[in-house]
Parts: sequence; C-alpha cells; structure tokens
Amino acid sequence: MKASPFLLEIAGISKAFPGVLALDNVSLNVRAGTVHALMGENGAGKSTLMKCLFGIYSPDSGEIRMNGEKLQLSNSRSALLSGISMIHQELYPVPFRSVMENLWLGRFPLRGFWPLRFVNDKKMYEDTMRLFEELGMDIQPEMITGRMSVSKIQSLEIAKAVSYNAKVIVMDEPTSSLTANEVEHLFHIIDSLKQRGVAIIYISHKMEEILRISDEVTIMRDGKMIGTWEANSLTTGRIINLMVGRDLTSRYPERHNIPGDVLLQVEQFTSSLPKSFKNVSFELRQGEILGIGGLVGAQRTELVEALFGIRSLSSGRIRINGKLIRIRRPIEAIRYKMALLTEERRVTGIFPVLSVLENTVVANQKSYQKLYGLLDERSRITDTERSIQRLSVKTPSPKTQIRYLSGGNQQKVLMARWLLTNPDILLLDEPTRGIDVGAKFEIYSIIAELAEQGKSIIMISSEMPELLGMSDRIMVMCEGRLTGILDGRKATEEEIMNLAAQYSVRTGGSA
Amino acid sequence: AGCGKNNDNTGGSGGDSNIGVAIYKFDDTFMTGVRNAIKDAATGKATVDIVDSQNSQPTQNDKVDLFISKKYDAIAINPVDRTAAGVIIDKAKKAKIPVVFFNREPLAEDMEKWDKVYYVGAKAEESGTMEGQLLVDYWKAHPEMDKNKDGVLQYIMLKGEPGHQDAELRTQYSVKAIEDAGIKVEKLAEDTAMWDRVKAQDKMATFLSAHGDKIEAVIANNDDMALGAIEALKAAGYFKDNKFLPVVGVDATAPALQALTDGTLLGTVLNDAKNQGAATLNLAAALAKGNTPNKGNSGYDITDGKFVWVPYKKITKDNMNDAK
Amino acid sequence: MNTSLKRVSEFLTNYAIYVVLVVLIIGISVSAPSFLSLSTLTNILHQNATKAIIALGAAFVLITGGVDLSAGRVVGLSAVISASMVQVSDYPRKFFPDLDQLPVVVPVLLAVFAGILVGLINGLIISKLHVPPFITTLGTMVIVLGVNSLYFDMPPNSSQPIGGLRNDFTKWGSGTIDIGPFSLPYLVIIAIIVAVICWVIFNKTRLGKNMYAIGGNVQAAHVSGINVGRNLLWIYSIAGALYGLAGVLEAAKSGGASTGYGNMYELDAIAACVVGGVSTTGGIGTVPGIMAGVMIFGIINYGLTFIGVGPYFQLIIKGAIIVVAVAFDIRKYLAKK
Amino acid sequence: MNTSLKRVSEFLTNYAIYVVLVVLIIGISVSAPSFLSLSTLTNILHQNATKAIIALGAAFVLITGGVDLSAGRVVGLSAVISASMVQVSDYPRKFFPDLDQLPVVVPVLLAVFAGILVGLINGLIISKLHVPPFITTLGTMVIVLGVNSLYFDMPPNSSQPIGGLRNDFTKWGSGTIDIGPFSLPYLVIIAIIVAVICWVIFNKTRLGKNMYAIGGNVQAAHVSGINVGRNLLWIYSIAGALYGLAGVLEAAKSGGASTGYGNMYELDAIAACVVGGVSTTGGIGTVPGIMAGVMIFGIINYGLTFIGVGPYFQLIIKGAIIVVAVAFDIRKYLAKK
Ligand SMILES: Nc1ncnc2c1ncn2[C@@H]1O[C@H](COP(=O)(O)OP(=O)(O)OP(=O)(O)O)[C@@H](O)[C@H]1O
Ligand SMILES: Nc1ncnc2c1ncn2[C@@H]1O[C@H](COP(=O)(O)OP(=O)(O)OP(=O)(O)O)[C@@H](O)[C@H]1O
Ligand SMILES: OC[C@H]1O[C@@H](O)[C@H](O)[C@@H](O)[C@H]1O
Ligand SMILES: [Mg+2]
Ligand SMILES: [Mg+2]
Repeated sequence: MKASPFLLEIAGISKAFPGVLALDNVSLNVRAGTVHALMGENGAGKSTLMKCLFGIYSPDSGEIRMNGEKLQLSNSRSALLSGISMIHQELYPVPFRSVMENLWLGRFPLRGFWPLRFVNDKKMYEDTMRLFEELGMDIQPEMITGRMSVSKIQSLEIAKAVSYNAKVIVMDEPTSSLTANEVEHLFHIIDSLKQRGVAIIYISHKMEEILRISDEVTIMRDGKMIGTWEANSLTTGRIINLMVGRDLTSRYPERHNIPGDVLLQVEQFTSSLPKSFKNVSFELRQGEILGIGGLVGAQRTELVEALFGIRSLSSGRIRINGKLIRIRRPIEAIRYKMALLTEERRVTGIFPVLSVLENTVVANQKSYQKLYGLLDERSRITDTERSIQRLSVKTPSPKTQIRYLSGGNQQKVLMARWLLTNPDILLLDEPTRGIDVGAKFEIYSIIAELAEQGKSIIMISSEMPELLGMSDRIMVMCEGRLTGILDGRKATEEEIMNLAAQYSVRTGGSA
Repeated sequence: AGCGKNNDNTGGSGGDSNIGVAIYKFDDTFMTGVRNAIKDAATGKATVDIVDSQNSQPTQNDKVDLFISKKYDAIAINPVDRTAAGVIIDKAKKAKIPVVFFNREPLAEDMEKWDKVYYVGAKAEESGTMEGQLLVDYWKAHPEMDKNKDGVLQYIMLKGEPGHQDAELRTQYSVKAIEDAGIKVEKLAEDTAMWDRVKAQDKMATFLSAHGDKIEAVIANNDDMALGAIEALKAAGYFKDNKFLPVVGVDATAPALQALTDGTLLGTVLNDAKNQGAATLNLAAALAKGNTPNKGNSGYDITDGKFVWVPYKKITKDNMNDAK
Repeated sequence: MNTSLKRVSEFLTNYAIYVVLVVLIIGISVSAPSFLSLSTLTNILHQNATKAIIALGAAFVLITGGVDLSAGRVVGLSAVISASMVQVSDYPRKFFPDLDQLPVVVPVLLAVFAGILVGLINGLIISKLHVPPFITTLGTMVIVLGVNSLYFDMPPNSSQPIGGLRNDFTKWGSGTIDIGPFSLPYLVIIAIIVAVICWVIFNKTRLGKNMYAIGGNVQAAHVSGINVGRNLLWIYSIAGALYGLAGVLEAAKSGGASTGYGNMYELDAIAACVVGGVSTTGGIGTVPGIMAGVMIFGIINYGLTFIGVGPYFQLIIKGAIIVVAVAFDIRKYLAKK
Repeated sequence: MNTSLKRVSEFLTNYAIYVVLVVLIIGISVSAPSFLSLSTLTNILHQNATKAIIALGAAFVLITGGVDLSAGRVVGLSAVISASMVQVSDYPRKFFPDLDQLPVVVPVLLAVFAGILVGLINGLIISKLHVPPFITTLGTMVIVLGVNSLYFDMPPNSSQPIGGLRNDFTKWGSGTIDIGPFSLPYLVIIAIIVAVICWVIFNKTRLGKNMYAIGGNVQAAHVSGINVGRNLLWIYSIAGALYGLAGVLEAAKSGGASTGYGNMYELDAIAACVVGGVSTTGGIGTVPGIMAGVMIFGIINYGLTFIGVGPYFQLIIKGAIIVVAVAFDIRKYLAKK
C-alpha cells in the first residue's frame, strides 16, 4: 500500500442506467482539509457519482479508496461507517417525526441492556441542543420536521451531515434553499471543518460560492471527467467554458421589455395563518418582471401560493385589469392565465413515477383535446420534444420517468410545463434553483422574452444577483410584511438586505 | 344512534319472557328459514332477540355474554362450531339460563354437562346420507346412468367451505351412503366452490373440460352449488336432447325446487326449517317460564329427555310439495 | 453473443409477468396435455370476463392512489337488483310477484345505476370529507351489504336465493357467437369492449391522464390545475358502474343471485391489478398489464383445478405463484438501481 | 369568550376520535340506559382484547407503510395448532389421540412460534425479494390457510372442529380476576400488557423509531444507515407473534378452534387502526389511538346489538359511523394548511 497525498480517491467509476451512461470512467481525488468543488451541467453525473460514493448506487466498475484502502460500499451504512457523510440534493427528512429523531436516525443514543435497551431521549435532546448551539442554528429539537420551512430542513440536513464527524462530507447543492445569511453561516461551518482536516466535496451551481470556498475544482461533462484545477487558477468564465464547452459572454440577457398598464392588483392580502403575511398590497404591470426578495420566513412563498389559490386568505382582494376576481383554487388561477412554479419541486412539482412527457403537458391537457374529446398524442409529443429542446432538458427519452432525471433537469421540465400553458402572469418561486449556469441563462432569456411579449412575471429569488439582474422592480418582504419596493435597475444588495431585515432583531444564524 | 325502530330481528310480543337467539350466520339460506320460523312461533309466547354470529365462534360467544348480561330467561344457540358448545354451556350454567341448541348438535359429553341443555335439529350426517341415497335410487332405476358400464359410479364432488362441518359431513356421508348400497364409486374430482353458485359453475366447466363424458353424477354440498353446476352443464349441452346428468344438492331452496320442476336437478334434501324453528322456540319458551319441556308444552316429542329430532327429507320432483 | 444473452435476460425481466404466464401454461400442459384445447381457452375467458371488468374498475381507483373495498359488495347488490326484476312470469316464488316482463335493459340499467350511485357516494365522501379511500369504501362496503340484505329479505323473497331468470337475460351470461369450432362467449366480447374503452380512457382522455397525475402526486395535480375532487367523483363512479355491470353479468351467467355474490371479489381484483403491475401507491398501471394479471389468476385457478390438485394444495400453490410471479416482475424496477 | 369557544372547537377536532367514542356511548345509553353497567364494560373489554392484540400487530406493519393481509389466517393457524394439543385426555375425538397432557405453555409457544414463522417469511420476501407487502401477505394468507387446512384435515380429525379443550388452557380465555363487584378478565390483562409493551416499543426503542422512519420516508431511513431489511424482518415477526398470541387466546376464549377462525380479522384490524389515526401510507400512528379505534368498533358492535338493532341495519349504521368518525377526525389534519 503506497502512501497517497489524497484522503479519498475515486478511481475509474462507470455507471450506466437504461438509456444513459451516467458516469464514464470518472476519477476524483480529494485532499484532507480542503474543499473540492464538483461542477458540471445538469445531468452531468455529479449526484450519481456522489451516490456511488455513498453506497446508494453500486458502480458498474471502478473503485473507491480512503487513505489508500479500498472501501466496500454496499449501502449508506457502510459509507457512514467508513467516514463519509452526505447532504443530499433531494432532502430526505422523515416528515412526521421530530427534528432530533431525524438527526440521530440510524444511531440513536441508547441506554440499558438488551432486551431492555431504550433510546435515550434525554441524551438525544441534549446532544441536539449542543450540536445546534455549536453550529449556531436556531431549530427546536422537538419540532415536527415536516412543518418546518425548506430552508430549516436544509439546515437540519447540514447539521446532520456534520454531526457524523466524518472524514469526508459530500454537499450536493447544500445552499439551494438557503438565503444569503444562512449561506454565510454554512461557509463558517465549512471553514471550521476544514481546519479539522475534513475533506468536503461541494456541488453547487452558484459560481460565486465556488470561487469563494473551494480549493480545487473538478469539472464533469456528460458523465465524463474534464479535469481538476486549482481554484485560484480559475475564473467564472473559465469554469463556465469548461462546463458548457463554449463561452458564455453574459450572465443575464439584455431586457427590452417595457412595463405597461397595471395588470394585477393585490390589495391588503392577509393570510389566515397567524404568523404569515399581513396587509400586503402591490401591483404588477403588463410586461413587467417583479422580483420578490427577503429572508427565509419572509412568507414570500405563502404570498404567491395564496395568490394562486393554494393557501387561504383571511382578507384581501385581487384585481385583474381592474376587475375584482376571486381565486380559491389553482384551477381558477389558471383560468385567469396565471401559472405558478412552486418552490418545493418534490412536494408540489413533479409526478415522480410519470414520464417526462406527462409531466410536461399535465397543466396544458385541455388544449390537446380533439375529436370526441380524445387527446391528440401527436401534439403532446411534439410539444414535449420542443420543450425538451428549448430548455435543453437532458433525458434519455420523453418516456423516462421524471424521477430518474437529475434535479436540475426536473426543474427545467417544470418550467416547461408552465410555459406550455402560455400564461399572462407567471409566478416563479426560486425558478433557477439547482439549474446550471448555461440553463439559467436560457431561463432568464425566456423570462425576458416573455416580458417583452407583454407577459407579467413575479419572481421570488434568494439570489441577490439574480434579483438585481432580472427585475424591473424588487419588492422586499420581512416577516410577512412588505417593507419596500425598489427600482430593479438602481437597487443595491445593501438596500435589499436592509429592507429584508427591517423587523428582525436577530442577525446571522438561520433565523 | 338508536335507530332501533326497525327491529326486524325481534319478533313476538305479549310474552313476558325474553329469549336470546344466536344464529351462526345470517346470510345462510336455510338458517334464514329457521329464523323466520322462530319469529313466527314466538308470537304471543315470548320476545325474541335474534343476533348474527357472523360465522365466527368467538363472535357467537360474545353474543352469548351479551344475552347473559341482559339477563334473558332462555337462550337458543345455533352453534358455529358444535364442539364449542361446552364453553357456552358453562357460561349459561353459571348464569342459570337454560339453553336450547339447534341445527348443529353439540357433542354428547357437553350435553351431559347440565340438565337445562336441549337440542333441536337433525343429524348433520343425515343430509349427506340422503343425498347419496338419491343417487342410489336413480342408479338402481336407471342403469344407463353408468355411462361407461363399468359398474362404478364416477362422480364429481362440489364442496362447501373447507373445514365447514356441513361441508365435511355431507361430503363424507353422501359417498358413504352410495358405497353402503353396494355401489362402487370413483371420485373424478373434488373441489371447493365455497357454497357459491358462480364458483361452482366455473369449477364444473373446468371438470367438464377435464373429464367430459366420464362424469356420471355431480354431488354438491348445497343447492346453490348444484345449480351452478347445472348452469355449466347446460352450457355443455346437457338437459336437452335427452342428455342428462344427475345432480343432487341440499337445502331445497326455491330455485332448487324450480330446477326439480324443470328436470335439471335430480333431487335435494329438505332440512325442515319450519319445524326446527318452532320446536326451538317452544322449548326455549317453556324453559324461560321455568317449566320442563314436554310434548304437552312444546308440541314435539322429546327423546332422552333433551333431544327433539326434526328429520331431513329427500325431495324429488315427485314429493316437491312437501318442501313448499 | 454476450449481448444477445443480455438481451434475452433483459427481455425476460421486462416481460416477466407474461413469461410467468407462458411458463404456467406449459407447466400445466405437461402434466395434463389435454389442457391445451379450445375449450380450455373458452372456459378461461368465460370465467374471467366479469373478473376482468371488476379488475378494471378497481384499477381506476388504484391508479389514483386509492383503493375500493366496496367492489365486491356492489357486484352483489347489482346482481340481486337485476335478478329480482328479470324472473320468468310463472316462477313460483317471484321477488316482485306482480311485476310484468320488463325489457331487459331496464333492470340492467337500474343495477348499473346502483353501482354508479355507490361510486358517487364514495367519491363524494373522499373528495368532500377527505376521508381516506380505505375507510370510505370499507364503510360503504358494509353499508351496501346491509342495504342489499334488507332488499333481499323483503317478503315474499325473505332471503331466498333468486332463481328463474329469463332467457333473454341469461343469454348475455351464457350465450356465445360460434365462429367455426370456436364459440366466443358474449361475456368475453363485452369484457373486451370494456377493456378497449378503458384503454381509451386511460390513454386518450383527460380523465385518464388526470387519474395518473392524481395518483402520481395529488398535491402537484392540484397545483397543476386539476380538479382533483371532480375527477375522483368520475373515477369512483366509473368504477362503480363497472362493478355494477359485472354484477349484472354474474347474475346472467349463473342464472341466479343472492347477497353473497361478489363477496371478496375486491381482493381478487386488487390482486390481479397488482400482479399485473398496478402500483398500490398510485400513478402506475396499464390495461394490458391488468388483463395479464387477471389471466394469471384465471389460469392458476383453472389449471390447478383441471389437473386435479386438491383444494388445500391449490391454496398453497396459488399463494406461491403469486409471490414468485411478482418477485420476478419486480426485478425490472430493481435493475435500475 | 371567543377564544375559549375556539379552544373547545380545537379540542373537539384534535380529539375527535375520543369525542366520537363518548358520543357513541351517550347515544346508546340514552336509547337503553341499562347499557351503562359494569357488565357492559367487562363484556366489551373481554370481547375486544384479542382484537386489540391483532390491531397492534397490524399497526406495526401499517406504520412501516406496509399492510399485512395474512393476519387473520395466522390467527386461525395458531388457534388450530394450540387447540389441537390441549384437548382433555378422554375426549372422544382427539386430534392427537396418543398425546399426553402437555404443559399448556408448550402448545402456546408452538402456536406463537408458527405466527412468528409466517411473519419472518413475510419479512424475508418483502425485504429480500422486494415483493410489495400487499402481494406478499396476500400470498402467505392463502398459503397459511392451505397449510392450516391440511393440518386440520389430518386423520383422525379430518376437518372436524376441535373441541374439548382443557380447563387450564381455556381459563386464559374466560377466567377473571375479581376485584369487588368488578371481574377483570385475564384476556384484558394480557391485552393491556401487550399494549404497554407495544407502547414502549413504539416510543422508546430503536426498532420503534426506525419503524416510523421507514414508513415516513424509506429513503431517509436508507441513507441514514438503517438496515431497513432487518428492521422489517423484526417488525413482521413481531406482528406474526401477536397474531399467533391472539389466535391462542381466541381458541382459549371460545373453547375450540377450526380453520375458519380469524377469517377477515385483518380487515377489522386495519380498519380499527385507520379509524384510530394510523395512516395507511405509513409513518403515523399511536398506541392509544389504535386502542380507541378498537374500542369504537367494539362499542358499535356491542351497543348496536345491545339496543336490538337488526343485523342489516347494524351493518348500515356501522358503516356510517366509521365514515363519520373518520371524517371528523381527519379535520385536525386539514386545519393545518
Ligand atoms: N436512477 C436513475 N435511473 C436512470 N437514470 C438516472 C438515474 N439517476 C440518474 N440518472 C441519469 O444520470 C444522469 C446524471 O444525473 P445526475 O443526477 O448525476 O446529474 P447531476 O450532475 O447531479 O445534475 P444536477 O446538477 O441537475 O443535479 C442524468 O442523465 C440522469 O437522467
Ligand atoms: N405552519 C406551517 N405548517 C406547515 N408548513 C409551513 C408552515 N409554515 C411555513 N411552512 C412552510 O415553509 C415554507 C417556507 O415558508 P415561508 O413562506 O416562511 O418562507 P419564504 O420566504 O417563502 O421562503 P423562501 O425564501 O424559501 O421561498 C413554505 O413553503 C411552507 O411549506
Ligand atoms: O354456511 C353456509 C352453508 O350452510 C349450509 O348449512 C347450507 O346448507 C349451505 O347452503 C350454505 O348456506
Ligand atoms: Mg445532482
Ligand atoms: Mg361408470
């Protein structure tokens, strides 16, 4: 056994799924105490590689070595025991159980002797408190996990991955649901992990993050490894070029939309839930892109979901073109030519076992009804194929179940679904979550194009540059209240942050 | 709650005594007849509370507990498992409530447990025996029934629910009766059709396809299955152009009687619901009043101090009116 | 060479359920060569026509992620209703002694309508009161039995099995169209028509697509503008109609009816669906798969009886085949890991 | 004022199932005041002790997101096994004519062991062959009936109901401990002990928490390093053990056994669980809830018979109560959004 400078060596891994070669002889070497970024377009094979490392998939060939020793990773348990932990791209909490049970799942502290060996709830609670304190997180250990916001759940997953005291921590898009503060907080955690000699494999589509925290960057394309570079030898442009295989001159498209008359008026929206949004009024113009910024808990999601008829209001009015309307269910919203790309892809977005085709056309079914009300299969297929092309969705075929697509590609399918309905008002809740830079640009272009055609867009985003880069106006919320509306072309990150934190005394942490 | 207006299970009135009756299963065709007979007989004598044991002995025991807690004057039980009568007798004895069992005979040693235990009914074996005899009679009168002339009666047996005592006893004793008459038998096939007409029809179609003309008789544990078999036979061309196959059943249900008229069913066995019901009620009513049942107060002969035998009857086209 | 071997193994896993079917047929035929005959085919088809219709009804519900326990009892209800109105006029113990000869279509429609009504109630309870399908249909299953028993117990019938059905009714259950040596039962033709209609609904209509979507992710369906409640109403009603139709046909086939008809058919139907690849968690299932599931059970039942396996061993073998068939079939999904 | 009203309504929705229970008792008592008595209490408890044990077994499986259709047939199997070995020595038709008086514990353990064995097989098929629980347990349900029937049919018994059980056996089913005017059946004590043990397993042990995790999100369980297969083996085996125990107690209670014992109990058990708040999709359920579910069915069954409702109307009322109870109960989840 020769000494190796690397803590972890992934050597020559290949993995095929029906219709795709997801990994083609991929190798990756990671040093202790460093952050190794793994980059690539949606569907490049990043998550698949990490799932092989974590024992979720068994690779067709290749091997994995830790400290020079070959690992037998037949399941996640063996990976965890070998000193590998992972934050999964698709979050995996047990919804109906408490935070602490989720945290210590698979390794509950026990007391007593067999057969009278019980879970030590007290110790579990204390350990949880200690861990959260250490990581500066504000989560109640006994809270039911499924009732928390996505960002809290993501924080929980981070805490969980850290708590294994692993030698290697895989982070597959850990910041996809975090707001700026929380991201900063995660970076602190990563720093201290590095100091402890932990190796971190970091996957993200957020360029800024990569250059800030990583020591080395490995880039993948189409299941193949392109190469590994020192992070400080790279620039955003270079990374994008390596990932996409061509230059991307600008991150945001030129916008030529001219906001016109007021199309939608929201007056005094107040949720029926006590801690949710209150007295929110705003208007949306034809051909306008209205960004919504704010910290987590700002109730932006709830606001647009209420607008779309998913959540109930205690008071408030909606006008379209000045006419008072009521929306109690999504179907009514859709009738007013609205569309909502929801925040939680897995919960309210995809139909996991249905094909990409069905997932794409589901909201547009009516328009395919032909003779005797029967659906026109031809145009369903052409529409799907066109969407796949337009958004460059990577899928073996339109018949593939969507759950087998990479996260980013699922998101593209959802975007395609709503574009097919040809909406006048498009509500987008974190539309580019998990989407690669190249595709982001395409989505921004589509948004800009729609606005130019006179469609109106509301876009919730936790990515400040995206808000600033795309919005005509930016509406900022804090703890359920509207704190200000800024001009998108003039606003600065500071201004947004100030409005977003207007009512919150807390700073930092994942509050 | 309390939709108790529609007490279609209580009957009788005017009587000052209360009798609890537990039927093994309400949707049993024959027991429905007994149930109605009990209700009719109760008029003016007693108030009866008839409950369904849902074909489950534990459920029946629960119902008996209920009767006891309601302090009924007598109970009449149609056991699900005849061997489980012992436990019921123990309960009744402890509560000093006389019991009349009916339709399914408890074991002899259980009957000995207490002097206030009676039985009304038929010997279950008898229904099987008579079924067999119907075929024996036909065999003797119609030599052409032995189609292959081998002197052996090739038959198909359609059984009720496996483990069900009627099914087991009828299966066993029908064949035994044929053999006892000196006729050799050969079982071509035996399968359960769960008392069910549709299932029997399907099974019979299968047997016909497997054994075809070899079949010389069909013995069914009940009429529903016999009628199902007849449907399958009809589809295979039987019962017209002089193509006949003897099929026998048990119960003498209305459609079975019709089939006798039509000449498709050879015979069935009548379990005398009217008299079983009336005798049961009369015995229970006498006991409820604290009397010892006898011919005078019950209208039926009491054998060995605790049995009233209501015999089965063979029914063919000729004596059909006995069953109406 | 190697790849063609792989192809074969891939084929075997992908079509496992059909492979099982073929193996089953071969196995039975070896032990009883006369099994391979036209009459076997006709019999199996005839015996499973109603089962197929019920399984299709059950599949509608299963694909939405629900379950319908009321199926069997609805079959019983519609069997009794239809039979009670199509007795020959001189039958000694008529259900409705004074009822004149109705045109067959009237009782049939009434019976099917009863099925639709139960389905509608199921759908209403599930979509408006949000009671889970299991409990809703458990409730209606019991209620339907109660109602049917009350009806059946009405004098003069007083719970006697209903017999003496008219020929113009029973012919739908036992009649055949003779094509050369082969006689195709009406029942089978009806079942095929129903299956084709279901195939069209599943694959070519909005209702069908919505059904898959609801079963695939009900929240996403709601957000995508599907009126989940209304679709469920339709789906449970269609299922009810199919059970109702099956009940009528069972009565016609057997020439009689009683409340016990259809008892436990829901379990058979669900089992056939699941063996045929319908997922009990919803969103997955095809008409050909369901038909294969029905046929597997049909062949097992017929074949084991045919070769004269005793009823107890039949149970054991049947149980084992079901498990083995699905264990093989499931491998096509596992292979993806 | 307003808030206290809101509190009340909140309380009513949160504890709807218990409220239904109380309303039911009040309703029945009004129409038959003698219902409110010690003997009613004892009877209901006695009648539902075995059902509670079976429901707890079913709950283990349901909470993992599975379903166990074999429950009822396992009850029948263990009832027959135990009864066949505890007959009085002078019984005329002994199952084992030459068997000496075994200590009661031997047949009991054998019968429970048979239950465990079936559970183990279920667990193995589900976790190793990945056959869905519905199909697996449908298969074993049928197989167990077959095996039991073969056993039951062995000469000299030849499918006769088994009777003549020894007193030291039956006393466990019908004996009581008398505390003043109140006699507490052994059965109830056993059921309470079982419920307490289950409560401890559900809430205090690793197995219990894993069970919730597997049902709540099986992927989460996998990636957290839980050996899902091994846990399922344990869970199905425990469930089997409980059905086995219940079967023994049913035999002891009724003083006999036959293969029909336990038929369809799985449906009752699942229904009681679901009415008691166990989710059929897994991850949710509590022991007190399950007990409440069992009691609701127990009270309905007993109460309706007590006030003399005819069996057909009983079915209708029972079905309606189940649906209504759950419709109320479900509101606490709906309120969340
Ligand atoms: N279980 C599976 N079955 C079939 N195909 C799969 C499966 N898992 C992944 N794939 C395919 O493998 C390819 C790589 O997917 P992967 O999830 O690794 O991409 P990714 O690089 O993580 O993308 P993203 O940035 O969008 O998360 C995709 O084409 C995907 O469709
Ligand atoms: N009481 C609750 N019960 C269940 N879920 C809740 C509750 N409160 C909040 N959530 C969940 O939390 C999520 C985020 O909530 P919130 O509206 O507070 O944040 P947001 O500002 O919209 O977040 P983001 O920036 O991620 O879009 C919602 O999607 C919702 O599902
Ligand atoms: O258990 C049901 C069976 O009970 C028998 O006694 C009867 O003869 C059969 O027809 C059938 O009803
Ligand atoms: Mg990924
Ligand atoms: Mg002969």
